[in-house]
Amino acid sequence: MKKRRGISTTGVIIAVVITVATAAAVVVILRFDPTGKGGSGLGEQFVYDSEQYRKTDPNLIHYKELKPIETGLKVARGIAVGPDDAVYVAGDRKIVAFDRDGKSIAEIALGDPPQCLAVEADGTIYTGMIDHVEVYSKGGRRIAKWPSVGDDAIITSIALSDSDVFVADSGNSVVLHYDKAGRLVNRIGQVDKERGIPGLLVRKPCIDVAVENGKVLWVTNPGRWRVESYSFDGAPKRHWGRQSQEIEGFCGCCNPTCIAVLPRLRQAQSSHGWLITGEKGLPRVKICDETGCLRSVVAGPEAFAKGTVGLDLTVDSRGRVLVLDPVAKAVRVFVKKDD
Amino acid sequence: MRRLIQFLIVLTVSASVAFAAAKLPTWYNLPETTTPAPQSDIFEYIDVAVLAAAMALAAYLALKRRSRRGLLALTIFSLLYFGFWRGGCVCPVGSIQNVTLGLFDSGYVVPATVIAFFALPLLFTLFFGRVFCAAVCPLGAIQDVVLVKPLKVPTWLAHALGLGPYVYLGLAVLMAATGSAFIICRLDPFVGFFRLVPLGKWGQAIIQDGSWPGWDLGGRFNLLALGACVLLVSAFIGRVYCRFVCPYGALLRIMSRFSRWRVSITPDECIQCRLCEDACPFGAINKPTRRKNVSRSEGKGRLAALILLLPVMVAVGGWLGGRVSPALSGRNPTIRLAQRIRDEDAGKVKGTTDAAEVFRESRRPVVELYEEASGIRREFLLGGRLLGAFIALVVMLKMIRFSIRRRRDDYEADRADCLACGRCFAHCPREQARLKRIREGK
Amino acid sequence: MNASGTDIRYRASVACAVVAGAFCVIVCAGLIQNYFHSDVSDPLDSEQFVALKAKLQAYPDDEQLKSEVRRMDLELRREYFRSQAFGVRGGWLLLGGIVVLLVSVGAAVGCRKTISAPAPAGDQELAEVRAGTFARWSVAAMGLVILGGATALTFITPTEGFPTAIKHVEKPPSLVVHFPSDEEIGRNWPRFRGPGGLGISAYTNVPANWNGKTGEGILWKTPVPLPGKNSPVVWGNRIFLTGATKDKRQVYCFDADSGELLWQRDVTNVPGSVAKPPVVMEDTGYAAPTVVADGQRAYAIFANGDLICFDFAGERLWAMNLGLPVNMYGHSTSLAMWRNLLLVKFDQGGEGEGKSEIIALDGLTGREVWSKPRPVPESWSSPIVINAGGRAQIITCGNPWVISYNPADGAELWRAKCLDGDVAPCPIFAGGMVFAVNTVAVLAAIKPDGVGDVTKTHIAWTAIDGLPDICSPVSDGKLLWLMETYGTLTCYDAQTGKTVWEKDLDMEFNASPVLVGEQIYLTGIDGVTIIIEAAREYKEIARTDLGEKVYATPAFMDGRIYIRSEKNLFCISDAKR
Amino acid sequence: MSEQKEQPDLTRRDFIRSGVRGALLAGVGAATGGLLARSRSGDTVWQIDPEKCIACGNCATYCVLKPSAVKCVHAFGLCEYCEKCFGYFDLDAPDVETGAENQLCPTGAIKRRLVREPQYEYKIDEQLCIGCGKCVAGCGQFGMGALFLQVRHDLCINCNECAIAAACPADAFRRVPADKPYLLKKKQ
Repeated sequence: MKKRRGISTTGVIIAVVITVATAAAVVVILRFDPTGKGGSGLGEQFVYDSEQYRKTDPNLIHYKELKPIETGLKVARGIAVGPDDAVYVAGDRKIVAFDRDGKSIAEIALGDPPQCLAVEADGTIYTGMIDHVEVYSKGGRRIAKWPSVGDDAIITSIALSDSDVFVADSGNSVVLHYDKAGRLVNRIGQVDKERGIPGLLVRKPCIDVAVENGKVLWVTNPGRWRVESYSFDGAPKRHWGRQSQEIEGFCGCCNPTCIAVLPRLRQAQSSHGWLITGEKGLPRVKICDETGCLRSVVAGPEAFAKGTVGLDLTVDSRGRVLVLDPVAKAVRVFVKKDD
Repeated sequence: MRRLIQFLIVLTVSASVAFAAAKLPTWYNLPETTTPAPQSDIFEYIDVAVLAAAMALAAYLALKRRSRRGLLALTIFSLLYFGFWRGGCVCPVGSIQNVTLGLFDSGYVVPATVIAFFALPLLFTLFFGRVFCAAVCPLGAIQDVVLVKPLKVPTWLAHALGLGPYVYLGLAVLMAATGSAFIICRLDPFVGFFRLVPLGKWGQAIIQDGSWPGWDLGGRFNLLALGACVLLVSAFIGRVYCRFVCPYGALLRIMSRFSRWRVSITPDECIQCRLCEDACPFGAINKPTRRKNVSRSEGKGRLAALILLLPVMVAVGGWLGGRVSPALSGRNPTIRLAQRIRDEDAGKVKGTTDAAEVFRESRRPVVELYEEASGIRREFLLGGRLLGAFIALVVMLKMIRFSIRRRRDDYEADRADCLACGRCFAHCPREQARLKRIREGK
Repeated sequence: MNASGTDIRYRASVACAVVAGAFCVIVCAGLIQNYFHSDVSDPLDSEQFVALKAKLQAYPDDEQLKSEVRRMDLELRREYFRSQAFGVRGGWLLLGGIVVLLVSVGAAVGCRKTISAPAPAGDQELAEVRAGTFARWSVAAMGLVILGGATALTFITPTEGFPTAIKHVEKPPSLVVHFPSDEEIGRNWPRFRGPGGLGISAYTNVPANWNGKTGEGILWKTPVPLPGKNSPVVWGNRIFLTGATKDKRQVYCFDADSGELLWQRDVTNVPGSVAKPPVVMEDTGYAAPTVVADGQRAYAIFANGDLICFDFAGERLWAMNLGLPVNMYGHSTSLAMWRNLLLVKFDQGGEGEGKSEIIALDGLTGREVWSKPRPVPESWSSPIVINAGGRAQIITCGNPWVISYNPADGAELWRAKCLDGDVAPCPIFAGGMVFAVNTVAVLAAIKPDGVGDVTKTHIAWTAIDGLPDICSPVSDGKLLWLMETYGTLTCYDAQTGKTVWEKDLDMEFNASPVLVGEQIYLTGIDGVTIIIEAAREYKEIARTDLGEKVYATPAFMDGRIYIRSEKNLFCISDAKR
Repeated sequence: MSEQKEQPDLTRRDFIRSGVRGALLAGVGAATGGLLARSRSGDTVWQIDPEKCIACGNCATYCVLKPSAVKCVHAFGLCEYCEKCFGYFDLDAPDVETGAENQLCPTGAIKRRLVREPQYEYKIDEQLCIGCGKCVAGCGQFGMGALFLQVRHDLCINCNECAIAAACPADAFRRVPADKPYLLKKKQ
């Protein structure tokens, strides 16, 4: 009680300690960020940064985008061009068709969710379900349902020639060659050391097939970052492509995921064997010539939503590149800038 | 925005598609992902049993045995067991939030052990006073063992700061009831310490597979810093967290006020020797009242005025609480997200946040988010009004209490404030006499 | 009291506490220094290292640079682990120090602890009063602080609300296969000629007198936008009709109580729909086939092969084109349903061309469930679905076969060769017997329990009097009536095939007769309806005139008759408006 | 101030007190009883839903423990054993070999081992992993998503409210039954 009058040193020290500690506690509490507003506070080294690859040199982009066609689908899987440049899109449990101006012209109800489709010149539609192919008349009536390819099958693409149907089975890493009646003729792309076929390698179901000039079959080999061509009897012809995040290569662990053959447009331009390829990871669509040399970028990663997986693309007779964007659920239309 | 989202999987291809994995050589055994099991929930039931036993023991030691030494030993045991072994979770203090959320959200299931942790100390307090605070609560224990030189906090200041627990309790209940946050857990100052020495981790590793996980220490710097500050203060101001912050303490105070039995300073009768006057480091000893010539009419007028003022202040508090509710609702993640989205869309803020980007990627309609947010805002409006009214009520009741002069003839431990720590026993000459009798009796 | 002993202990404790305290301070300082030195947990966040890596990007093949990066990486990591180990060791030392400090301070305080003598009590009463006042004021002040803080908070945080909009509720698709019960079907008029396609009304309380000109007995009258020969179909309070011209096809839904046109939908955007109009006769038109409804959806087919499905709300569910029918009058076979299956009898082409077929589609999705080719050329007769011989059967008429199918899988059950010509009247089923008829052929009574070709075994009798070419027969199981287009009504004994009576009504008929209890309603093209007794003798009960041309068979519901005239849809009811 | 006057006063107070005590007892009993009736004894623990996780890095720094109880785990069944693993190699790695200049993980916590050309096994050294999620982002963006973050329950002390959950921008944390404490990615 005596101490009350004089101020002892201990008292002062204790008062200071208490004040400092209280102030420090308040500061610490204010520095708390329980809601994570301030981010993780980790250094740059801990941040995965792929932004630099998500920008494309504008000089490489020779295409411009027109108004997209909204498909109205919840899940958009495959795209194909039919007679009169009509655009067919498979998704949900139906196929929707649009005329060349993007006007809806037809809707066909399907029993199963389709994965891909191809349309013949007479309007007959071949659509791949997970494990089997169904054929629909132009009017939308089912003409045929081919037997299941097998339990492991994941059909991801169909391509047609005059008398053949090529079905890409990503589940078994093989392209199945059928005739128009649904009889299996051949299996293309299986490992064959003698013929120098390394085999198709896929890590996600994304093998795509395309037919060039009714004679050559093009197949993506995403696990090896390349595209391969085969004659219809299964003999390997050519291949090109390499892994690279740069625009010249195929990015990620498994690309390209889709291809289409660029039709020969003008006499002057030799676009024989030119392919349009689409990738995931860094979603981008580009055109390479017969040697695999980049000729043009149709759309760079900035044109698509981040994480876009499952693009499909096709080209119509006017050379418009039609890209099915599964995130926007729309057909993105790209035309050459000078057109 | 320093760090944008780099990474969003759009499941378009893989959805509903079975896909075979890599074809590996046959000799290769696919490694299993190791998945160490969590602590068995048997431990939780053991914890409940230990809690009950510890409180029973504390009640015995404080009320019957009157042993400060025993209580201290129990305090250290509780600190080791509930603090360092269990990591300070779940404690009764935090369980307030679980129980609140359980009462307001029928979809939230409160585990039985948490309910037991919430209810047992309350029930014990209702019968034996705050024996839980005395020697069982690990938060109290850690402050108790570092209490070196208790200073007297002036009573008026202690009373003013005593509002803290009620405000904190109200806020915590509001946040928990609206499902916004468990703020008590977020601001718990001692978890850092409890987790610094990972007794539980060691024990678990040894029990489960006989391994020794190493001498590593855990705990975050900021948590440790907060804990260190609080401990430093509580070296001089006894149990600063318990008295001026702890929301569970507010509940226990209410219970303790009506407890069946309680700690008494003297074992038999008070001889008014005044030796215990300064014995309590927590300022919980009340002196006897002496009323002789104070005019009661003055006090009566004030009391009447305060009682009349009570409903007015409660209404004002409620109104103000409603006004504050939008600010409080900012702690709710949904509200925060909705505000962010709204401001981004209105161009009020630049860039985006991870949460906003995730929301946009989810393609959930914004209107739905806004509606949900508006709903939560309405809950907060109601909750804020109740909170404001509650705080006003507490303030007014406290003021009314100080205007009523109670008659007290002896030195007594305050019913609400007494933590049953038993420090005052030794100060009482009657107790000394009792001890002597016991010694001699033996 | 051992003062000196206590003193020594006290001093020792204090010394110990001071040493422990100093130790703690030093360790603490070291730890803090270490913490800020190692900075969070990022060993590679060294500027030098980052620069080195960036340089390597520029010269990816520089081996020396690579080894430099590796060396530095190793060094940084070693430093990081060293610092971590330091932190752990320091932590333990600090903990030990704190424990020693606490114990020694506790001991020191314990030594000095004396029960101090209480200070002299001053004016206790005054102190008490003052303490109460102080406490009151401090609590009040704290309350004010809270109040002020809260008020300040209201000013600094925005209270802006959230924009609102009307919530769009998407209805979940129903995946359960649902089809109406026989009882539900019986209460409605779901297809051409009512439940089962037999031309028998379930209700007998229908009006017998009306006048289209004066409006007497007419509850409402609503114009139908496009022409069509199809008959009204009624389910609950909805009436379905179709109308079509050469290049336009529509489906209508009317409200049965008010006659209001609830919705009308253009049939466009059908995949493969042929722009070229089909060849039709004026008798038939472009919308001859009658709609079928199943309580949730209505299905319509048109002369060009467009087949479409709407739900009752008018939402289009699916559509397809079956191909332009090769059919000289125009396609006019009405649709039928069995459970959830929509049955399309699609007879076309000439004899032996093999173009005809019968198709069953899943009503919900339009997916084909089965289809069977039919060995008949084009025909117009609509199929019926019956339960006979312990099984469900689809009965179809063609030239020359009457064929029965299993509706579940399309398997043929039996066939009988008895018809000829352009078959238009529908078959009926009465008294356990299937009756098929066509002009130029016969009226045949066929027992429906056979298998395979039953021509020789199951035809009970045939007759040739008064054979119709458009109107379908009607029978109560005992008697059977045939209505010939030019008004000759023939009554047969259904069991024996004997002609009971014959009556020339001197009117033209396209609509088929309908049996309503003990009476038969006969509606002629000129709009006159004759009501006769369904008895072994001809007896006319009433004759009433709509005043407009009628080609379609009326629909009979509870207390009401719905008649489609050339331009309008009438609801006839005794109940006055 | 006689004894007689005191006596009834005290008993009245005691009476009120025991009344209130009874009321409080009933209140606590009702609340806990109601909750107990609903509570199922099944224990729950915190876990990250890998489908929601965006690998933002908060797990590394918001855990009350240091190092964090969240670590990267590897679902080997999903892994394609790529030679160029995007969880192992830096995006702009100059080469496809194990040199420090190529590695993505800032703490060097991923170990690479040849299985058979061109297949490589990648294993997480959990002693080194701090749960920053950098490899998770790489594998998710370009690979199979076989690397993902999980709460390791030998480390986690199962806070009442997980501090990381409160700070998770993707709302990826949730309580799961303790007998199924992991949400591992599986072959779909």
